Formats: sequence, C-alpha cells, structure tokens
Amino acid sequence: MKDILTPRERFGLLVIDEKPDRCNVLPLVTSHAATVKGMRLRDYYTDGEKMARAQIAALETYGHDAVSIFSEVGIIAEAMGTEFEYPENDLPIQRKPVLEKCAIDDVECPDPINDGRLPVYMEAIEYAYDALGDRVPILAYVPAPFTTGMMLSNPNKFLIQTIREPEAVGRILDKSLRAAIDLCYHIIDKGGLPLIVDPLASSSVVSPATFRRYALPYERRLVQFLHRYDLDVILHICGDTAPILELLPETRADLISIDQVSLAKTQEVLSGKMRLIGNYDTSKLAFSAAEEIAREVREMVRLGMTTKKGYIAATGCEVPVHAPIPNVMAFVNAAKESGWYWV
Amino acid sequence: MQLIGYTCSYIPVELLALTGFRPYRLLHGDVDSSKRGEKFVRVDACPMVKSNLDHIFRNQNDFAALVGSTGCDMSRRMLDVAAENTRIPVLVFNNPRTDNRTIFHDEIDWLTQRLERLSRRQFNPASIQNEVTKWESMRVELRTIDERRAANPSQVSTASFHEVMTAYCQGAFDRDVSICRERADRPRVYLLGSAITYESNAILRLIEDHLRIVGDFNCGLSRALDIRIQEPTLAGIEETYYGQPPCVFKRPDRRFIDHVRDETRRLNCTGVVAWTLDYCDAYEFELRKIERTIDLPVLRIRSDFSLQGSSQLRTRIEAFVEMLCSKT
Amino acid sequence: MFEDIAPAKIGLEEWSRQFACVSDDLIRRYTYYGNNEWGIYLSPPATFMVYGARELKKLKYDNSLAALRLWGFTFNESERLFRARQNGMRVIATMGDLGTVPVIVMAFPSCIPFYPDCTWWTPFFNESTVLLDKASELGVPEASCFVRSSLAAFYKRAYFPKPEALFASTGASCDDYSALMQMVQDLGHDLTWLEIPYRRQRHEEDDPEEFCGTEQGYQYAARFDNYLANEYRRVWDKMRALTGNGDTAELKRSIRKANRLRRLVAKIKKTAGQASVAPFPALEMMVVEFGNLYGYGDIDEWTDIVEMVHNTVSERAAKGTGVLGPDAVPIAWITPTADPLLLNVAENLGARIVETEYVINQAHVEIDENIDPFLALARSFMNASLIGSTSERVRRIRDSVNQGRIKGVIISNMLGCSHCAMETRLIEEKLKDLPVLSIDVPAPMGITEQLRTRISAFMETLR
Amino acid sequence: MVLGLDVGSSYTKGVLFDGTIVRKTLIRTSFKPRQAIEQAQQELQGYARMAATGYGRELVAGAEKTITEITAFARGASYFEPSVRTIIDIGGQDSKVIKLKDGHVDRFVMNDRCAAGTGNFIEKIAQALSLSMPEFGELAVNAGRAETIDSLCVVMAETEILSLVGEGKRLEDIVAGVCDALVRRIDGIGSQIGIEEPILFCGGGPLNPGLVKSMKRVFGNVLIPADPQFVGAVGAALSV
Repeated sequence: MKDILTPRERFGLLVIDEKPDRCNVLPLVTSHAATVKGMRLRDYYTDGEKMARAQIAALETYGHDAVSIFSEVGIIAEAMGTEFEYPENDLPIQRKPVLEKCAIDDVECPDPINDGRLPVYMEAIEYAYDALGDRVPILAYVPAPFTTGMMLSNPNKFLIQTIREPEAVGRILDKSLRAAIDLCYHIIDKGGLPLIVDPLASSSVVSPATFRRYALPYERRLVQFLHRYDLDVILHICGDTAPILELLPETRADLISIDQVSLAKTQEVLSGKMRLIGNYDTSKLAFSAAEEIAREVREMVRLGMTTKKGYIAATGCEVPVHAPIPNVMAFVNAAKESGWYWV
Repeated sequence: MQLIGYTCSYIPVELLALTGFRPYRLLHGDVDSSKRGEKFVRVDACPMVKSNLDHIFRNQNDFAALVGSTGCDMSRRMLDVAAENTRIPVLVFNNPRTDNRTIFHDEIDWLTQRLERLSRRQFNPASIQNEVTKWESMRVELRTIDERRAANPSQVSTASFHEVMTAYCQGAFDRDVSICRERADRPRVYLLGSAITYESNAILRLIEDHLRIVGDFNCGLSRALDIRIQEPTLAGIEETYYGQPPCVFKRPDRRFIDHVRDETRRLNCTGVVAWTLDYCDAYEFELRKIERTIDLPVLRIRSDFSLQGSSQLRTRIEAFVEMLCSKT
Repeated sequence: MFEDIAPAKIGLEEWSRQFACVSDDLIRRYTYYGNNEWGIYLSPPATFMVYGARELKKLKYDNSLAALRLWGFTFNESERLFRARQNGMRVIATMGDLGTVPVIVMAFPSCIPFYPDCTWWTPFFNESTVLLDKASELGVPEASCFVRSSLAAFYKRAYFPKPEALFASTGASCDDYSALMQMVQDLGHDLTWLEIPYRRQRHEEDDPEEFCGTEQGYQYAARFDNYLANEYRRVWDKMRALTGNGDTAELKRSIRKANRLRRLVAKIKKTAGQASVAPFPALEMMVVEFGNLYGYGDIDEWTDIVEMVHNTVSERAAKGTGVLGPDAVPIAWITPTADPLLLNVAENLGARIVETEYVINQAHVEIDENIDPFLALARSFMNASLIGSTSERVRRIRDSVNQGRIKGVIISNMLGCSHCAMETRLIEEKLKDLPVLSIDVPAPMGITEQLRTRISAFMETLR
Repeated sequence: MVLGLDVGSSYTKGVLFDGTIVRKTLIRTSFKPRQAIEQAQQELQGYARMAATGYGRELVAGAEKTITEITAFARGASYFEPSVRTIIDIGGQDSKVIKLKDGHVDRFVMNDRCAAGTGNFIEKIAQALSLSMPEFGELAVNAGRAETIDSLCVVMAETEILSLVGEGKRLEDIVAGVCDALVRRIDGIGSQIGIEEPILFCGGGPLNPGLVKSMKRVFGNVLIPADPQFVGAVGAALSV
C-alpha cells in the first residue's frame, strides 16, 4: 500500500492521539547514515552539512519517518571541555574528561554556536530542516544531564560520587541541565525537535535507586522545559529498563523509547500512560538474515500497534554503523507493511 | 437590425427575440481577438471571454443590449467589464446552480419585464406563442440534421452542423449554409468541453479528418436542441429552460455526469474528445472526473485557441485514432 | 511582564527568549474551550515552526501577549478540532460561505464550525507543496485557486477531523471553490449545497419599493434576502436533524456573540487606521480580520483575544507608539495575499497598510438583532463584495480610499483566480488617479527578488 | 530487416531491426529533417522495409508505415520492458505520459504548448546558468536537497531561479530543484490519467542523471531501457 501521509503528518496525528495511515517507522538511523552515503565517519560527525546530507540519503534509501541528527552522547560534555579523539572511520572516543582537569565550578556552560562540535549539530539541523522540514520531523538527539554528567567525569569516580558526594553530583547535573536547555533553545530555533537520550541512566549501567535520585529529576526538568514550548517529548533510554518501567511516567515524557526490555511487559505497565517506541534488537539488524528480520519485525509491529496511547516501530537502539543496508530496508518495509491502521 | 447579445444556454432566446432585436450568442474565440481582449482583463481570463469583449467593444453600435447569466463566474463578470467600457445596457440573469425553481421563476419574470421595458413592447400570449413556434420549428429542423449526424453510419459532419448552429446562435435563419452529407465510417466520438466558438470550425474539421463527432455537450453547439418547448407560453418557456440537461456548473454535478454517460452510450461512441479553454477551471474539474469515471478513451485538448492547426494537435488526434483502432 | 515592553516586531528567537519569562500560570490560563485537559493555546511561534510551519522562521511578529494569543489560536486549530472531536463534540465544516453559516452552527450545543478553506494558507506557512501536489494527484487543475489544498486536507484526514456535516456555497460565490467542494462531496462526505444569489445592482428605472440596501450601500431587490434566508433555514433544519435539538433563542445569542466580535474588529481597524503610528503589524491585523471567519471555532476564547488586541491597539494609539516608523507610507491593500510573508515584506519596504479590501466584507457588518434571525443573517451576507458586480466593488474601494490618507494601492492577485483575472484591470482603471501596483503571488516561496524590487520601487515613488 | 526511423524535433533516431537492434544511429535534426533522414538511411543500409514515426514522419519517403510517436513508444516499450504500465517521455518540444493495457495504448496525455513541461525547460535554464547539459546533470545528481521552484511558466521560473542564485543558494540545489519542478509538472500532466507502476522512462531524459534522480524521488521506482532514445524507432520498426 502507498503512504497517504507524509512522515510529518503521521507524527502529528500520533501526538494528538489519532491513528495515522500507518504506524510511524523509525529505525534509529544515526551514524549509520554515513554508511548509506558511503562517507567516512569522521566527515559525518565533524561536518554539519555532510551529516545532514547523509541523513537525507538514508531517508531516500529507506523511506522511514524522521531524520535523526546525532553522532554520540558526548556532544555536550565535549563542548564543556571533555577531550575527544576523532578516528577517521570510527565514532569519537573520549580521551580526557574535563573534570579530571578542573572543578565543575570552573567549567563553563557551552555556547551552541561556537563550542565543540555543537555548531556541526546546528548546521546539520538547519540544513535538514531547510531541505525536508515541511514533510519530515527533524529529530535532534540531546544527551540528558545524567549522561552528560558522567561524560564530564571519570565514570567510575562519578558513580562513587553519587554515593559519597551527592551535593557535588548535584552541581554537575545542574550545570549539565543548563547546557542541555541552552542546546534545546538553539535546536528549536533551527526547527529541530529535541529528543532526549539518557543511555547511561539505563539499568544496565546504574541501579534503579541511582536512576530515581539523579537521572529522573533532571530528565523531568528537561521535559518540563520542552513542555513550556508545548512540544511533545521523546525520551530514549537504551539497554535494560525493566527495573525502572514504573518510574518512567514520572519523567512526564510523552513518548518513551525502549531497548532491551520485553515490549509486552512494557505495554502492561505503560500502555495507557505513554506512547511507546521500540524495540527491535539492533544486534540482529547487524547479523540476522533479512527474511528473519522481516518476520520478527512484523510480529513486533503487530504487538506494538495494540499499545493504547500509540506506537512507533523502531529499533531498540541506534542502527549499528555497519549494519547491512538490505537488513535495515527489510526492517522498514516489514514495519510499513504490517503497520497499517487505515484500511 | 440591432442585436441583443447573450452568453448562456439558460437564457431563453424566445424572450430575447420578442424585443424585436436579433438574438446573438456571444461565442467568439480566436487567437487575435483574444489577445486584443487583454486590454480589458488579465491574461489569465477565459480566452473566449477575452474574444467576446473585443468583439463587443469593436461592434458596440450593433448591440441594443447584452444579457448575461450567472452561469459561470467569468461570463458574469464579462458583462461588468462590458458595462464599464461601453454604453450598452446590460442585464444579468440569476441562474441558480442548485435545484431552485423559485429563483429561476422570479428571474424569468424579471427578465421579461426588463426586456419589455428595453424594447418598449408589451409581450402578450399571442406574441409569445408566435415566437416559440418560430424558434421551435427551427429547432425541429436542426434536430433532423442532428439525427442524421447521430445515425450509424453518420451522415452529417459536426463541422457542417456547426455552421448551421452558428446561424441559429446568431439568429440568422436566412443565412445560406451548406450541409456536408458525407457518410462516414470513422470512429464515433462525443465532443465535450467549454464553448465551441464560431471560429472553431477549423478544429472540428481537423478532428473529423480522422473521427466523426456524432454528438456533443458544451456551452454552445447542440445544447439548444435540448430545448423542446411543449407549451408555447411564458410558463412553458420557463419550464423547458429550467429543466434542460444541466451544465457543468450545477451542483451537485451528478445529473451532468449521468447525462454525458447516457448520451455516449445512446450514440454508440467509442471515444470522447474533450476540448477546454485555458482557465476554464470548472470545466477542467468535471472533465477530469469524467475521464476517471467514464469507460471510454478521452482525447484532451486544452488551449487558448492557438493550438488550432498545430502539428502537435494533429499528432495527438492521430495517436488517438491509432489507440481507438488498436482497442477494437 | 508584557506591560513594560515597548511595541516592536520581533523574530522567532526573540520570541523564544521573551517567552522564557512568561509565567506558568499564564500559559495554563488559555486552554481549548476553557478545558485544561484538552490543550493549551500559548507557545512561542518557534513551536509551530518545529512542527513544520517553515515560513515562521522568516516572519516578524508583534511582541504583545495579544499577538502571541492570536498565533496560538491560529496554529492550534488543527489540534483543537481533533481534541474536540475526541471529546464528543461535533465538528461541522462550513465552506465557501465566509461568515454566516458558522453563526448558525454555533447555536447548537457542542457543535464546532470550522473553515476547511483556511488550509489555503498552509502551503505558504509550511513553504511546502505537499498539499498542492496531492491536490494535483486527485485531479485538480494546477492553475486553480490555492484553496485546492483543502481538498488534499480532506483526503489526508490529518489536518482536521472528518466533519459530521458540511455546508458549501455555490452560485454567485466562486467557481473554483464550488468545483473543489464538489470533489469533496465525491470523497463521500455529507454535504449540503447553499445557493448564493447574485446581488444584481439596482438600475435607475427600477421601482424603488422593491429595493433594499446593505450597510455598505449596495442596493438590490429585496427578494434576494428571502432566497438566502431560506437557504439558512435549510442549514438550521439540517443541524436540527443532526443534533436532535435547535432553539432559536440560542441562535439569537449566537448572533449577539458574532456582533460583539464584529464590533470589536471594526473598532480595531478604525483605531489602527487613524493612529499616528501603526500600532499593530499588517500581518496580525489580517489574522484579526479573518478571525471573523474562523474565530467561531472557539468563539469565547477568540473574542477574548480580540478584546485584548483591541486594548493593546488602543493603548498604543493613545500613547502614539507602534511597530512601524512615523514615515511609513499609508497604502490600501486589495484582495488578501496568499502568502503571509508578503505583508511583512511590504512593511519592511516602507508600507503601512491602513485600508484593506479582503473580499470578506460580509463578515464585518453587524447582524440585525431585531428581525427574524435568518433574514438578518441573509442581509448581513448580502454585503459580500464577490457576489455583486465588479463595478460595485470598485466603487466601494474607491470610497474607502478617498476617506483615508492613502498614497497608493497594492492589488494582490492570484494566477487562475477568476475574479482577479476579471476585476483587476477595472480596479486599476478606476483608481487611475492613485499609484496602483498589481502583483501576483505565484506559489509558496514565490516572493522573489524581482517581486521585492517591484514593491520597493513602488514605495519609492510614493515617498 | 526493417529500418525504424523516429524523426524528432531535436534528434532523428534510426535503428536497423530484425527482432533485435542490429545497428543504430542518432543524428541532430536541427530544423533540417530531410537531411537527417537521408543520412540515417545511408548509415543504416541493408533494410528491406521502412517505417517512420516522430513529428517529421510524413517526410520519410518510401516508409511502408507511419505511426505517431505515442503508438511507437507503446510498441517499443513492450520490446524493452514487456511488463510496463506507464511510459514517460520528456522530449525537447513535447512530453508525454502513455498508459498501456495489454501492450496497447490505453490512455495518453501530452503537455499543452507550454515549455515548462518539456526538456526545453531544462535547456533554457541551463543556458541561463551558463551550464552545459552534462554539467547540469552532474550538478543535479550531487545535490543534497532541491530548492523549490514553483513557477508553472518557464519564463517566470527563469526569474525565480536567477533570484535564488542572487540569494546565494547552492547551484547544485537549484538545478536539482529545476529537475524536480519539471518532474512535478510531468506528474501533474500524468495525474490526469493516473500513473501506474512499472514506469518506463525513455527518450532523451534518462541521459540526464539529475532528471533520473528526480523521477525516482517523485515516482519511486522508474525503469530505464538499455537504449532509451531508440524506443520510438524500435516501435516504428515493430509496426510493420
């Protein structure tokens, strides 16, 4: 069946609780776009125009429902002083956290126009919005304060601090929040819809107690900020989120993107409360055969579509950089085929 | 004799004739006059309206009055422009788009009064009967030609028929017209579209080099033949003109679409030729719909008159014939 | 906080910054139908830009709370309609009528009238051909009026909910409209046609007793009022059949509400036109004027907004402050522009629009509260300039131009629009003693350098 | 052996055909169709029968059969891609969309005189931008996005485009926009009869990679025959 709506119209209906022509299909195609475009990764994440062009190429190849402007979660931390290395054909690697060099009070809130690779981000959003903004939502991924906080520090030290020095952690997170808000301001002014990612708040990394105490309140404040704009907020937490499912509505996010947790179980807990996004296993996307992917995705979508508040067929995490193109195509096509609401 | 110009098939020609002026349907359309008409309206106005304006302006002394209808927006406004640019009196008749007999009745009443005043004549049952009889007998004669055109094989070309209809539309019964009685076994097609103007004969001939138009439905040509006044009174005139097969501007358009489908079936047509003028949007909408719903191939010609005689047009017509032949 | 801000036209980013200071209480105050659960009206223009209205990036806005509410109302229409439908209200489409049928519809409890026709602005606000392309695909000729985007919106079901009933006008209104609405009916909607009679102007020899006149001085046969009143009674009957109720006392109340709104808008236009400095930008003024068509969708909220606009405009006029310099050249604007950006551009190039003829006059006159409501509605509608002769429209334009201190006239045309094609030359001719610029707005993103240059040169000649 | 000639306004195409293409030739017509026809006949000696199509078909003396381009394209298309439902040809003066049913023409539409729906549009714009056609195609295919060009009229589009250049927009995005505008126009023309897949894109258009990209963007999958320019000539040859 041929699409009736544009991705923009489709997303618009979803967020006002109307059933669109078919469910939104959103494999998290981020740096993988460089592979589609046949571009070196370093070009992708250091040049905004290239990032946008790769995203557009991916969209033309797969026909999914949003542009995802993103490379890796260190982007704010880097603009605040954490050092990164840029391998030619790999994602940036964290070298020296800024808090190894100075105290949090000496770290400045970054300026999205000038600092780190934030300008790359800005340029990419602007380019993509200019090219496609009338028909496709331009999602710009913003690391949540907890994740940024951990990227500012030595991760182990940070985790120890959460127990020993909650007040110091609070100051780090406050500053990270301010940085995230500043970034959101600029994203919005360029036409991007901020999508909050908090991978390091996952239960695969921290305990539910740490999540509740440090990650959640800051996620909520970021959500609140975006809600003042009357924007619908997507929150993505990868890895295992089973232990914190009950807590997720407290973030007040409108859409929750999940990864390694059973979709059925998530529905049980969240179906009437939040719109769900997820959650095909990305390692399968890299290693399974296309037919198997198609079969599994169809099953997932059929289940996902029973979610009361609405559902987006997605991958649980970013599509692996080198995932075979036919596999991603199989994902998108299968999800489109089996995701029809209008008959 | 002075003329009384009119613009639409819904205006009773008998009433116009009662004034003593000669009813003259404004159906001009050719490249040059249409270009000249751009003196009065923008380029994107209907090319026939532009031609008519030029014709009116250049022959203003011939016209005793102009009678328009609200049949289509541009032709209604054409009379506004004529009124502002000439001294010819203008009457615009409210022709309802929906099924609204009350308005139609009142407007016939109004038109009659205004025509009486204009001509300083009193219309009476006898004069009305007389006029109806005269026009009706003309139409009877035209219908016999039309029947020969519709016969299978067709005996009269539409190009010929167009000449006779021109005489009728210009109120010139006495004009000598030659009827081509050439029998034709060419593919039978139905002609649809905006007005076929007086100057369209060449294009009809071009079409009929390959095809035979055996019936038509547009703003001019054979529409007058649908007028069959049973009772030669004012009420009879009103009844008949109101009930004629609906034009494309009537809402809803179902009756129009049905009429076209029925006629193409009755006449055993194997195709439809649809001729529209640029900027005649309403007709364009309906034709596209007909194309989607009717079970016959449609040849579309859309133009501002300048297409007439071009090699592209010839290619299109020939390709259409090839297509019709390959289908049967 | 808004009290201390000097009037100005500001961009998207400045609005976002200013909005950061708006209190949460204020944001929560303005909600769809006063219902907190359904949705809020207030957010800075950037929000709508993020959701795809790309032109907003280029526009400049008035910086008052009134303007903010104005935009919030306009851009939340789609969501508001869906929410209303989800909450059991009946959504009724009123098309091509412009100003009257919605007054009848809102006399029925939980019925929401709206104008699908307003989607003609969507391609411009979105800088997008999505809807226009879809319309072509559905078989609409490309040179027809931009209102064709509403057909695409009906087809896509993503811009407003499927209405429970549709009323569409035909007759002396507009051919393109009526052809499009025929296509909407063909999509399977329950559509009722209304016959709009042509307001034939009075001739010298006509018998004076049969004639009546409109507020704006048009003279026509009295029977036309009755035709139209009968059509409105059919709307009433249809609505009664649909809802199972119908109380003429409610209709009178609804007329009073419409009148309150119309009076306010008239006052705003007058105050703004006479002020020494333009107190409110042309674009927002156009939104206010057109609110007399679409404001009925949440009439209480809209009237409250317009009241606030009125206060803002009056205060500024009294203080002699405003959004344009004192040297801005007063001009009249004829026919609404399809592209909102054009009004911004014209202001930037030195124009101040003090008089408008947006072919929606019928929506601006008061409805007589002392006679049969259907007849009163009919009489108000007979003021429409599109349903009469061009000569009358020209005369009215002439009158309004003479009253002001207008230095020039801009006529904004649309390619393929029949009344533009037929009228513009006459208008130009009749206003010969004034400088007139006639421009075309071809399509979304059609404001070319060339068009800017033309307006700019025109403004230079007026100084 | 049959000689199929397609005498177009820009090029005269000839094929020597015996169930497959044996030899072919392409000659600029440049307002001298008779010369071009003669040249083609000389280059492609060895035929026993001859058939012609194209706007200059009547000038081919000795042609056993002359058919219009529409029918010729339909025949030719079923030789190259038998499953085809819609043929799109963007020619120099004319563009056509032809719908097939069981290998026969079911419906067809052509552009109305306006040049905005033809290859001429691109040539005009390329000229205005001082680009050769290969440069134009190369630029368009490498564009990141397409500027929107909305004028339905080639003259107005030219102004619009120059104004985009003035605004400092990227040349490649502008030329991609030009291709998009043309294809959208074709879509508009074709919508009158409803375009169905599979679609065959033939004529000179497929030689412009930018145009191909736009076609794919608008219509999804588009097939391009091995010899896109010779579809008409083959169709003519097949008609005898």
